[in-house]
Amino acid sequence: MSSTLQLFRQTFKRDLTLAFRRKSELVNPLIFFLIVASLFPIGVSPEPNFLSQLAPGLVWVAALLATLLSMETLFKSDYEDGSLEQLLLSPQPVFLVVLSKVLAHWLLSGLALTIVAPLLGVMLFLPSEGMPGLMLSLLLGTPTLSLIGAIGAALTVGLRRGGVLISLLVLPLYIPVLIFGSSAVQAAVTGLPLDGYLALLGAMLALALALAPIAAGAALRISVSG
Amino acid sequence: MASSWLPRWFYQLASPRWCYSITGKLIPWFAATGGLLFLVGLIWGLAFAPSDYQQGNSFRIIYLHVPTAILAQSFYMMMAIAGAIGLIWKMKVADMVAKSVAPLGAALAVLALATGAIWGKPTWGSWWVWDARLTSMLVLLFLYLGVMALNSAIESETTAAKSTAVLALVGLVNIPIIKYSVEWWNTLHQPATFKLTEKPAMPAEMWIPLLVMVIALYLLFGLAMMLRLRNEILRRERRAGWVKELLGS
Amino acid sequence: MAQALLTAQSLFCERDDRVLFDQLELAVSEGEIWQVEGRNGSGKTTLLRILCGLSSHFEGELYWRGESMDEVREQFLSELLYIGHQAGVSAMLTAEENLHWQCALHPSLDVSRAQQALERVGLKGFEDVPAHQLSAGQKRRIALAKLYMSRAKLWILDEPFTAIDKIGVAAKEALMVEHIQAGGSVIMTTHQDLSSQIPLHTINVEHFASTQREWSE
Amino acid sequence: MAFETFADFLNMGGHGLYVWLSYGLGLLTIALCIYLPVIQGRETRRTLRRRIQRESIKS
Repeated sequence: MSSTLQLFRQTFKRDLTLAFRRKSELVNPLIFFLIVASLFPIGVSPEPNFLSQLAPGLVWVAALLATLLSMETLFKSDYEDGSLEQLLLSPQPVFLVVLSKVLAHWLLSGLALTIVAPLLGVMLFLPSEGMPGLMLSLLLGTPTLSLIGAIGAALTVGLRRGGVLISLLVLPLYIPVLIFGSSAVQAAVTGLPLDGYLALLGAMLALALALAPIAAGAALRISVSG
Repeated sequence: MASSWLPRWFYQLASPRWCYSITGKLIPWFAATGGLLFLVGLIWGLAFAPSDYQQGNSFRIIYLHVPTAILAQSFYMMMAIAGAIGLIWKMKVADMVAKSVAPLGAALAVLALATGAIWGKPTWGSWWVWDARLTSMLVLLFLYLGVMALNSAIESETTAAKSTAVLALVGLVNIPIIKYSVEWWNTLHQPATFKLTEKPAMPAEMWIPLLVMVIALYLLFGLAMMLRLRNEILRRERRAGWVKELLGS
Repeated sequence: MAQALLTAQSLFCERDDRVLFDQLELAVSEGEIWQVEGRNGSGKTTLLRILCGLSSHFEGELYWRGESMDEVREQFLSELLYIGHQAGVSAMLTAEENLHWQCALHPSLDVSRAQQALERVGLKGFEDVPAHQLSAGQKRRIALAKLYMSRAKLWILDEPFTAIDKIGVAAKEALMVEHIQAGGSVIMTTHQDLSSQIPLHTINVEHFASTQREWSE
Repeated sequence: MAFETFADFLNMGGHGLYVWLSYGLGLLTIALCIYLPVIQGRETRRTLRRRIQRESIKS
């Protein structure tokens, strides 16, 4: 049992180390997040009233796309250098390693996005009452996005052009999170209670936590055997 | 095949050869009854069923829209379950069923969306409305497209079958969540408008032809599925002795 | 009689419409070194991947210590050391970091011997250098260091000596002999000629390549 | 019968375009879904048969 925990910790540490050594991968999703969000005022309208109405959805869509963008790298380098084979030949449960990798990945993508989100909120004139809702919903929603994304990443890891494909596979599955996430922000803006939305986001997170690592583990096994 | 508690037909199903011959026998029956019921349902629905007191005769689109929507969903279920059977019991035929079903399901989803949109024009005054049913059907179509894209992107057939099975299962878990969230989102954004199909207590002369159409389409698309399955079996089993025998003579 | 560790019965595998092997039989006992032979593309790597459980594209049965592989897979994995075509070395991590993670993955690797193992493969002084700054041979040697740390019963090695010099190969050969004398076994592929001192069993994949079930173009 | 004349039937109370468009699309899709596998099947059988003949000549 303790060796299992040890593996969880070691993998977590390893993936964080790897992420910090590849600086560009670390900041790219964040930059993407900022750029996507600033496209809307430029492309649609810079009018504050209009933007503040759209802001909850825009920030969420941008966060979703940024997470998606960063997902592709989750298993890619491990697949290419053979680490993934070693991982699959471990007598320890694979889903645990997957969970650990997703956690490390989320800390540097989802959590980072959550922290930067208020900046986008200000850029898009999101009323300040909406900020807590924005951060809370992102905090609960982005891990689900990472977990679901891990399944897509695992399914496409062996393919040369997996990048577009992964979005095709994963985006439809993101829709519920998007709906409840942006609704939570909207509710916060209008002063309605948030608990319901957050509970739903939490429930989805729980479900994803239980099932996604297993599905991703199975998908990795399939991809590597191909 | 380690476990032995499953009924015999289950193992027979696992044999491509048996499957090929049984579908060969079933196809004429499906074609005959499906075609007949389709004609009956079509004429009944178009000419004999009473028109709706609110929507008038555009209501008759229901006899196509609802069956295709039902089938699109149940075909997804079938695809995911067949995929799961293929994953768990390594049953080749199940993989082939899953692969044959996917394009048909996508076609059904497209048809349901198209008829919904056409129906929407006289009812809502616009071709597209983000109605809960249409939206979740759209997402279902996306799920189908994802499955098909993944299947065609992977070269190895066995890997493709397994990967798509995993994706289809993940989608299956998500379908109720998507449905629920879309419905809920819909009521939040547009308070109760005119729904396409929800009618309290439809009279019998309206729903019986609907039932006939549902059964007819099940049979016809079942037929299409079996035709695709047979092609798939031939293609994959091309080296097996029985295929050579069958085609050689 | 030495008990067979790994047994493969009537293995059948096809790739891209080509039967790589059919009715392949293999029984590896304690204290044996097996070399898998065959031309490039004949399916050596595929066979090794099937044996260690990475690939499921095959028909046939695998047994570990006489029991069906499906049932004792975890036990098998805890007694297996596999070094594949890809070394499993992360370019952005140092030799030491790479080995530590490998040890966490595989409890059969002794982490306390990591330092010594790196010395033995001639990477002393390179422990803290990220692997991408090392040469191909040095990267390979990080993976081979695992041989010095392994308590695993069965080693499956796919071209372990690529980019390794003669002295290095000789050292690994000595290590393998030591391993089998302690009751271990090795299954490997290699292009290098091994020294004649090693008691070598060979299996040629091409002998099992079937033309019967194949479509000729 | 819900319609008095055949023209009424075609007109569908002013909604003819929508109803007939839907049913036209529907029929087309169903026909394609059944017809395409049939011709694909013929094609598959033909190529496989040719292969088998080639095989038997060779051996």
